[in-house]
Amino acid sequence: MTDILQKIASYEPGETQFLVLATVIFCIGMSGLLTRRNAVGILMSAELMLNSAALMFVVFNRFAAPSVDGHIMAIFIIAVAAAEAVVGMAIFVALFRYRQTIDVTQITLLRD
Amino acid sequence: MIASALTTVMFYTIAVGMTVLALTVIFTRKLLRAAVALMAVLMLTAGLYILLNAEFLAGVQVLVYIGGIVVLIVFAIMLTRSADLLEDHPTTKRMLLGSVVGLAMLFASCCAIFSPRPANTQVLEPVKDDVHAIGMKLLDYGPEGFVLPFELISLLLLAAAIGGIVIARKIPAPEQPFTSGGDLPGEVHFTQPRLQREEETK
Amino acid sequence: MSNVDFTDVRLSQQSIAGQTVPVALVPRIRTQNYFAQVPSAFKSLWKGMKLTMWYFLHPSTIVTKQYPENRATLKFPERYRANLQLNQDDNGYYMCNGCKACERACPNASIIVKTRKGAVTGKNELDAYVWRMDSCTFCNACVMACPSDALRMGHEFECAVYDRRLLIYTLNRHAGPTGDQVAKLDEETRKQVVLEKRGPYDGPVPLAGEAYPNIRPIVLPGQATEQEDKV
Amino acid sequence: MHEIALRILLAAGDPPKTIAERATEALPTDPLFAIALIGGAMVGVLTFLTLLGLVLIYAERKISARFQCRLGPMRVGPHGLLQTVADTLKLLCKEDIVPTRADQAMHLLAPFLSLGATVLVLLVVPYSPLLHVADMNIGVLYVTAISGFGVMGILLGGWSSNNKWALLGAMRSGAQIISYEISATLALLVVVLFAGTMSLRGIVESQEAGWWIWRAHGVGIVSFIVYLIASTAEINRTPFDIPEGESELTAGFHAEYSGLRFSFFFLAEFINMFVVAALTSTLFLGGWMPFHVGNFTAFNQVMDLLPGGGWFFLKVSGIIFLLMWFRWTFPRLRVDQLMRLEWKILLPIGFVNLLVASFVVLYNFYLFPGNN
Repeated sequence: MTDILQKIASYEPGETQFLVLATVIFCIGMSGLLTRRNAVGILMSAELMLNSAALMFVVFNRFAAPSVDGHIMAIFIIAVAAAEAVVGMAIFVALFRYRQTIDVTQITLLRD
Repeated sequence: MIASALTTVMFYTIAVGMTVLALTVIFTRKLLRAAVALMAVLMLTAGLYILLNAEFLAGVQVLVYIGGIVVLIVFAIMLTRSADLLEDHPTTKRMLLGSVVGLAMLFASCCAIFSPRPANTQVLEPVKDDVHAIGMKLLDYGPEGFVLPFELISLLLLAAAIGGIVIARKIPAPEQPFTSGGDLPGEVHFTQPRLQREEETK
Repeated sequence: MSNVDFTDVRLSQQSIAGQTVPVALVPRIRTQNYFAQVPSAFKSLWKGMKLTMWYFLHPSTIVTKQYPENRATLKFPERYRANLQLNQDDNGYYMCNGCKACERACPNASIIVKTRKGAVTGKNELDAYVWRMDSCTFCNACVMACPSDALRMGHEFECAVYDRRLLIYTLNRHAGPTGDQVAKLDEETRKQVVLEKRGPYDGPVPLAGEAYPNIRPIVLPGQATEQEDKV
Repeated sequence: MHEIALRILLAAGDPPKTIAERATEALPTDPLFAIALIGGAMVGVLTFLTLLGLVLIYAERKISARFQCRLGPMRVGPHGLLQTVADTLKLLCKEDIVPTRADQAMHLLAPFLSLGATVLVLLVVPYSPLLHVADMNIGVLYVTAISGFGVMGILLGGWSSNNKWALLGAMRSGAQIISYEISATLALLVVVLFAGTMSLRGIVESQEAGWWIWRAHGVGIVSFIVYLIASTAEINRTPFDIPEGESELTAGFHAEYSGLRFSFFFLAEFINMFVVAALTSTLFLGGWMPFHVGNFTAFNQVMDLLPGGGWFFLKVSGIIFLLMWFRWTFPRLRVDQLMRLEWKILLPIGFVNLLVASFVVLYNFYLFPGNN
């Protein structure tokens, strides 16, 4: 029992593991940003990326700096994400009212 | 020892769950499910914050992200009727572009993460009473303080709220003359079914 | 309605769809001062809460009846309508003379009054008073229409049965002339009056189904003649 | 087994500690005991939840009956005591229907989200000095966050039912909960400002000299009233039951739910009422602190005769009765009235109140300021 626990404890995640996880989430969000067609889907992918960026700040704060600066940056990121979601939602609703779709491939207002 | 074993188990469980759910967010064709998966990802992130001794941040994460942003996204999905239909498949070009860029970014970042760097010799103790520390930092106007960004963020939020209201506000329709349900001669054209209308014009 | 300004009602002309019509302008609703509305809101809320609390603290206001237990002491309001009943006079004669005013007054044809020529009096008299409780709405129109006070709404409410067809009643227990008609006769002829017994309803019923004792199934148009013979 | 039970009993005599603290202490030396503590706490909370649901539903039916000059349930058991049990059994035996073309997974998930959010809040409520499952240094934030999380259950339940009424109810509910959360949080912040901590235990202990509702010259009363109104709206109770108003939307977001899943929503609604009452009494009425007046020692000693748990129970019952009193007195608001009340009345009052409260804290302008 103790052996197993010791073995598990020896794999305790450090800076690298947390950073890799945050990077993976960031890249998933980035590819979602490029593949999604629905504007709300794109917004959700952007939220994923913002979230992983905030996670990275907290990780650096925990493992590299003896203060709470990282936490504060994460709070700012969350606030920016909230502002972004508000404006995004407003734009999508207005767009939907105007064009009856929020598929980004259909919206070519500025093209010609 | 037991504590660190617990941390390990929890971290890897959360990591696997987060990755799977994040993939669900970008690949599912039902947008509402994507929103639920996003909610779960954010919840698991809050769990990670607790593992990283950032309880206050975990609370803020759940409060703002799940209680506010995800609910807003769900509202956006429902108001734009995106939930009623399946989203179209992305074209192969987009799919390819997305995965290539994503994988390239992952590769580059991993290179950066695993590149040799000065070893972190000092063992940092997690900050005790982070609520107090964050509060002091946010309102500190010394060189270490964040009072200016804090005020700017509040301005940004105010601007976003007002902007959201202005953009999404229902523009009142131009004053329309009294309609009588199609009985007047001028309106017949618009009230009849399309096929009938076309016959008439012939 | 105290916050509606009725002094401000005005009529005006408005053209709608090419026609000029008079339009009454909606009276303006006086809104309270923003700061004054808060205490006044609390005042009115407290008024309502005081009232409900009064009821909460006074168990004597409870109107619920514990029905099967209180059957012995059950009291009904005077105007409660549970079932239709025929009035009898002091000698036991029904006061109904078969004028069919109730049948005509009934909005959904729940009353069928069968009459016959009286053997002794030679006048119309009640044969069977059939009341369909299943379609009755207890509107009281029959009671109001009756010229001779022969009907009343009774308080016997325990009428539940397992079959809808059992809800058709013959209200009179005997057929015969009314007390008034009998009183006009002389001593000798009065002895000849026979009050024929009437049991529970056994005529045709409006629903098909299994046969019940005393109840015949519905009479379909094709079989009508056959059934008529038996009656 | 006996040993573990004995240790739990012995531990009760220690200086007050939460169950989570005890488990953390025991973890390195005695993992079994820690696991037993956590498991016991979980089973205890679930049992408490069920019992609470039964009691609250019975109380609601009886009290509403008295307000409306009725008797309420009288048949099953003496004075209808077993009526709720019978209803629960009936609900459990009912068929669980998922409408055709509903989103199956979401439809199944929604009630769990709704109930889960409620249960998670029950974990941090300090019931008495000895009985407290877990204390967090972000207690108030945690409570607000988790109760905001419950709105997702309602939104998903309403949408996934594939029913127009349910969707309308869910959207109304979402708008209502998000709006009123702001006022509720502002009112809570006033107490956080007074107590200087977000931990619920810390807030209770800070009220030793007097409860916050009356120690701060009216500020406490205003925020108490604002919190009560806003949280009544947040748990969708009449007069704010627009999301499920049965005369307009049949049953709102849970119109398509039946059997066990319906009972989850129903239970969550009633437990939410308890949660609101418990938080109100913890933050404004001193939690398990007895009623003390400054330095009147004799009076305070009389008040100490009732143990902490008893005081908590009394306060919670009082608030729950108040909520039921509201429910059976006031008519339902219209949607526009609801939004007007929040954005034009409660929110400005909340902001001004917070401002005044900060001055009170700045100049230490309390009644009985000695102990702080």
